[in-house]
Amino acid sequence: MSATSAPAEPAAPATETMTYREALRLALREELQRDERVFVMGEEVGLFEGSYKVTAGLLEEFGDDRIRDTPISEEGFVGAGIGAAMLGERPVVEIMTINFLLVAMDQVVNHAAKIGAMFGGEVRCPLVVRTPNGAGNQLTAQHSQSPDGWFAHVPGLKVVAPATPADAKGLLKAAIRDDDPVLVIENLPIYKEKGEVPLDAGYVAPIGRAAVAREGQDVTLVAHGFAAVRALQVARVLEEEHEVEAEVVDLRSLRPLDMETVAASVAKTNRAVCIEEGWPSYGVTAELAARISHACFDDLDAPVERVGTAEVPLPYAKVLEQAALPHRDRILAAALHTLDLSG
Amino acid sequence: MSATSAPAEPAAPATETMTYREALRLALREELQRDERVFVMGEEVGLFEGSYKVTAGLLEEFGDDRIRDTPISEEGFVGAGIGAAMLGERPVVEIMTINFLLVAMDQVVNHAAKIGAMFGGEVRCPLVVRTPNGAGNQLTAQHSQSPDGWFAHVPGLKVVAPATPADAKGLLKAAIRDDDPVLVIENLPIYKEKGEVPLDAGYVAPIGRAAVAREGQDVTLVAHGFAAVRALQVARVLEEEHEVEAEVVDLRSLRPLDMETVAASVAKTNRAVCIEEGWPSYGVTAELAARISHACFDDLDAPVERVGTAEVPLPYAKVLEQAALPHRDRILAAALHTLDLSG
Amino acid sequence: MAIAAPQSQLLALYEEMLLIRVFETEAERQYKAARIGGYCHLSSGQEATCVGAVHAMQEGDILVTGYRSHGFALARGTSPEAVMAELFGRRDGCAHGRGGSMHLLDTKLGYYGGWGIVGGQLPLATGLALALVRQGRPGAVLCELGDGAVNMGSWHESLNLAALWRLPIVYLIVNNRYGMGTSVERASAEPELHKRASAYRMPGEVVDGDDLEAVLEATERLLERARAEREPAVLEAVTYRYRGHSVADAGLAYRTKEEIKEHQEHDPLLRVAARLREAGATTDDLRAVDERVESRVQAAVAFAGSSPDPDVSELATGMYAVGSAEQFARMRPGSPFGEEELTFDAGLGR
Amino acid sequence: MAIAAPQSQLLALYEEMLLIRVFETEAERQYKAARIGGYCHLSSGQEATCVGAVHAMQEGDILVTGYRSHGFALARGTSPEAVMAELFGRRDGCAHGRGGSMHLLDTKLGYYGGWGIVGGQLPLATGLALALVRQGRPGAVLCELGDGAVNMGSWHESLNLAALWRLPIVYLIVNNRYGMGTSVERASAEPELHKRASAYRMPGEVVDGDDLEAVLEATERLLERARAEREPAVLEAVTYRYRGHSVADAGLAYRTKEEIKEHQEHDPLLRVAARLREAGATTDDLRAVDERVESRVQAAVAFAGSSPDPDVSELATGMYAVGSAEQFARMRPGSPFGEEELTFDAGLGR
Ligand SMILES: Cc1ncc(C[n+]2csc(CCOP(=O)(O)OP(=O)(O)O)c2C)c(N)n1
Ligand SMILES: Cc1ncc(C[n+]2csc(CCOP(=O)(O)OP(=O)(O)O)c2C)c(N)n1
Ligand SMILES: [Mg+2]
Ligand SMILES: [Mg+2]
Repeated sequence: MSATSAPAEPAAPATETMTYREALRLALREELQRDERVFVMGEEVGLFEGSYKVTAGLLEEFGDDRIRDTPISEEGFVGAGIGAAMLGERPVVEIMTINFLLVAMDQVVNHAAKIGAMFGGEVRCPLVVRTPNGAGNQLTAQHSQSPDGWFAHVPGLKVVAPATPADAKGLLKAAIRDDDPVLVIENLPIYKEKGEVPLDAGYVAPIGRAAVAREGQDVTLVAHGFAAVRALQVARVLEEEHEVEAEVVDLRSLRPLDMETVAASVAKTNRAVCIEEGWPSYGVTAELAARISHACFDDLDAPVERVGTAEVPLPYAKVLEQAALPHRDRILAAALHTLDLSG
Repeated sequence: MSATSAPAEPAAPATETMTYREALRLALREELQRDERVFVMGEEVGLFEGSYKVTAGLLEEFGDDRIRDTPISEEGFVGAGIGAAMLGERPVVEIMTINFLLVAMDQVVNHAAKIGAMFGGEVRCPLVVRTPNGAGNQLTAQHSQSPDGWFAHVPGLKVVAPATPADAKGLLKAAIRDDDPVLVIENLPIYKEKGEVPLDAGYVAPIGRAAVAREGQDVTLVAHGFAAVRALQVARVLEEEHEVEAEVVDLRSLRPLDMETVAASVAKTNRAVCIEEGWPSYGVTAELAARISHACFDDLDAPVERVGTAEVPLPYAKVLEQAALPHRDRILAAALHTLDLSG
Repeated sequence: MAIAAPQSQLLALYEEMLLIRVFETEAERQYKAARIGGYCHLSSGQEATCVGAVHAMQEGDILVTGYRSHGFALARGTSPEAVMAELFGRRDGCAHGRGGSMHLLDTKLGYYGGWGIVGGQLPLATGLALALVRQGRPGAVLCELGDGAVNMGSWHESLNLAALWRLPIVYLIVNNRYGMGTSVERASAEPELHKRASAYRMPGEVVDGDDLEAVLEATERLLERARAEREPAVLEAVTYRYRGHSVADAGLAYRTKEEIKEHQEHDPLLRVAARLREAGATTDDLRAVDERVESRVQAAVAFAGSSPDPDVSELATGMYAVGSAEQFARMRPGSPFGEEELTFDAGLGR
Repeated sequence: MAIAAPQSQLLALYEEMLLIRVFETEAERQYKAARIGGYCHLSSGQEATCVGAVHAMQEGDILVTGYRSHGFALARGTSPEAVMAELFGRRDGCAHGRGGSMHLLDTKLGYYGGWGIVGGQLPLATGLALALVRQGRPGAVLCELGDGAVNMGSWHESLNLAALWRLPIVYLIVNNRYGMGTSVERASAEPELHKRASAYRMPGEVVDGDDLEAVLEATERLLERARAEREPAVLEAVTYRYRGHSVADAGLAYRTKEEIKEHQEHDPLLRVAARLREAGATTDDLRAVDERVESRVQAAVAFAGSSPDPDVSELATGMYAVGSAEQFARMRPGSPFGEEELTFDAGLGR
């Protein structure tokens, strides 16, 4: 796979087109090569090459001490990652999907996140947990959640959510190099998305910085992860079919949250629609709408709109699942509504 | 304890003064007497009489089948409650403090909350989980949290949070009689608070209804649980020291959330301060501020303010803990700020 | 020590095993034809365990399983039509199209689901057993789990509670040698899984999961003891998964074709067929079964294909009990865009 | 089979045990004088287990405990000053006043805390052992837990990982007969807790936790095997908690005065004192120890009392690593009221 072999070549191109999945793999390979302390741990990451193939080929290259298959015991091996991190290792723990992080909540929230403050700064926990959220493949209620806001709520954690292959590489590398516990929220539908990725092994994306993924002056669409991809699609439709220039802010990081970029955009467009893959009530878009409404109180020409998954456990039937997801038409309708353009 | 013996007397008074703790105990006694299917389960609820003594005396009265001590296994016995509820029992599971619900998140969120929808309405789960949140007694980082918003975020759950002894009785009884899983969030500092409680065994408080705890026209303070108690104290100070008439909305229920009452109040006062015991970012006040800013877009004279615990794992030292909590002065400052009265 | 079932019963059980095999083969075909989506975990190769264990159940007993549940639902007597319609996500599915392959159920037959979180069904199955006791009902719970689930904390907490409270429940470990790509030896420090029962002073046994009568006998005995003496137990049935972990997995990255072939040589269906022949069944008898099963499965496909999609207006149906709509009625102001009609106007409860 | 420690060492260990007893008595007094707050769990009665187990540790070994940790910190060599100052919530406490009674630590001595969630320390202690192996370090981990923690799922997952990966760790169960008000028999279906190690093919032993030399010998042997052969193990030390679960619990609702008195008759301190006398120690020798300990504890109280409160401007100190303030700098717009100065201006990191 050229992405992973490229760095070896003498005159490697500055960037290369690869999938989000390949970009994550490249980040892991580079960091595993760069730093002996880095190791990967999780269910099926080795012999099976990852349930979503992110770690394909790594066992062969790095061996089973550094690419460590685990039993099905999320609480146990997330905790093992915490302990290893406390002694200076750089564990990268893969949780097959974010739904399975629920059995390890206590280790992530009441252990990893507490270490720095609770012990007065005497110990650190440079742990990375990476896991995909998302729905859309009829995985049903227990396997289709995106509780991203739960983790962003927790002081002591950092939470990033790359929406592009380049950020997948850059943010995962930043997370691995960070001295605090970082949750990297990936996304199932994006794994196959392609994009240009810097091949420079030194490239990292800054934690706490949003990106203006598309410029516009009529309305700001704020989102993270797959919702940011959806927002870009809607922005194109708004331009082509409604002569509306939408600006898209891809948050990239949820804790810290780059409100300066968001507020600057809304101050320009005077309108905002916040989109997330999960349920909006008490979700990520609640925090966004609250902060935008406060920071841009005098700038807003319309209330901040929020779009997310319909507030039901995701049903299996395709027709029901599609109706529930924050799909193009629902985002579009919200945007037109804020712009007073609803038919 | 007169509260629990009173109902036996022929001419029992309509209400009686009792603590929040006693009101919860009265609700449990009445429901245990009313319905054979009701049973209480948790750590130390029996022989030890409850770590916060809510269940004192119940083992003696109802026996160890209905007041069931458990090992320390929250995931196991919360799940056992779910299964029992699926077969029509009415388990009331006590979790010593909400911090320990983290080890049972998967059972509450990915099992109890999913049953109704995931099985197409073929099974129900009339489970009650009751647990206190809160801080202020130097219990430190792992024991001082209020992640109420996490649960309010979950479709399939209902979440209530009584702030008064009367509501403690009324909402716990409503939760036990409800056919869906209900999380009853109590609060450590309130257990000892006294108030008038209806002795009528038929009295229940409606789920999904907020209460206007105090009327006023200058600013609305919105809160739940102990934060509502704090809000009432601040309202008195605002009246006595600043000639400000604050209206206090006690939410009582987080999911469903009674936005009609909140919006009607803010439409009148044109200003709102949302207060919670937990961390505000991605917390309950985020949802409140987002909805108020949207519903009252044309009514608001100032941005909605939010006050909660400082976003750090709670430190042990008294001076640090006090500085972190949403205490009187911080709420007062926020209220005066929205009123442009900050000195 | 397997008790011989009379030939007629054996023939009936054989038909059920064959029904599962043919149903699963058809399910894979329908999945590839995109009429089934999501995760789809097949039981091919595990038929003797499904049928043997479930037939040990009596009226009033309760069944709980993980997500690899087609075989258990069919063995319990849920119609192939209702199961296939659920896989198709149709209104006449046993979960009305809401649950899909992983979340089958049939409460009338005491089947309380079909759960997708590894080990997540153990605590609630234990609670179902507690409810049986509290209600003075004579039944017991049969709770299926996989070999991989034995390493979850929920296993430990559930078995301790069941033993401490003497609950009528039998935990059936379907040891098909792998959890996804991880062999039992790579996952469990004690690979003889049933021995872990001793950590709770609970009896634990192992049985050849491909021997129909052995599974039936052991499960009957343990369920009966659970009912009569409230003695919980662990039964490990050692079998083999022919197909990949799910339809999406080729199933060859972690095992060899030879290994699979070797297991197929003592296929549980062939073993029962041989026993039937010994007992006098003719080729025609068996062919008749083949044909009946074939047509039952085709009827299920036809039924599922003609069952309507769920109505989008019922997106939230069942999420909350009847009467909840009123509790939620005052939540609307400031709602996320379109949330009202998407959630709360859709008939809550049923 | 206890190996006799030379008298001088025994006298030193006796002094440590006495230090713990006197320190705990003083801590309770200070709690009642409201100079200590929060939860405060005392080790009185458990001194032989604390001192015996910790003295089996070598340089490079790692200690992890639950929240009943004063005795372990003192036995490990953390100064009474640093521990008492932590209980007082002062700047010179071993966790700088951030952790309090439950969250003591001393990384220079390999003590990685003091944890408050029952069973929560087991997975991370297991990870510390994994790090020792990855780093090629010769040490082992000693992980303390209570008898009640043995019923948490984290126990099961941690021991399975430790055995599967052959990690150098000894899980020390301090069986003081109760978890709050629940006796071991009411909580564990297998009340002989060490036997649960067999579910992971891990050796498990029980020792009289009130016999200093027996605890020392067993822990030394198991830690050495963990270091040399990477063989993890469970050691159950049976002892008794004299005081309530925490200072807030009278400790009589679930046990009798007589039961407590009976245990106090073979007090671990009296037992060591007797051994010392046999070995020739005089009343004066022992009185000298009493006096030294008394003054050490009083010095600790004086030190703690004079140590300053943490500075409120350092509320968030340590929460995030140095450099994080910059990452959070752009979060301010629309923040909750006062959030900035309360959190992000306070020196992040140190
Ligand atoms: C808590 C949790 N972690 C991970 C998964 C993903 N997962 C689904 S099935 C499976 C393997 C389970 O293997 P086993 O228990 O042996 O059952 P089998 O599939 O062999 O029937 C895994 C890891 C999950 N569903 N739940
Ligand atoms: C997960 C969890 N549940 C409940 C508690 C509350 N709690 C604190 S200590 C304790 C008893 C623990 O007993 P044991 O393990 O025997 O330790 P001991 O206190 O006897 O030293 C309980 C239930 C907790 N801290 N964590
Ligand atoms: Mg398996
Ligand atoms: Mg104990």
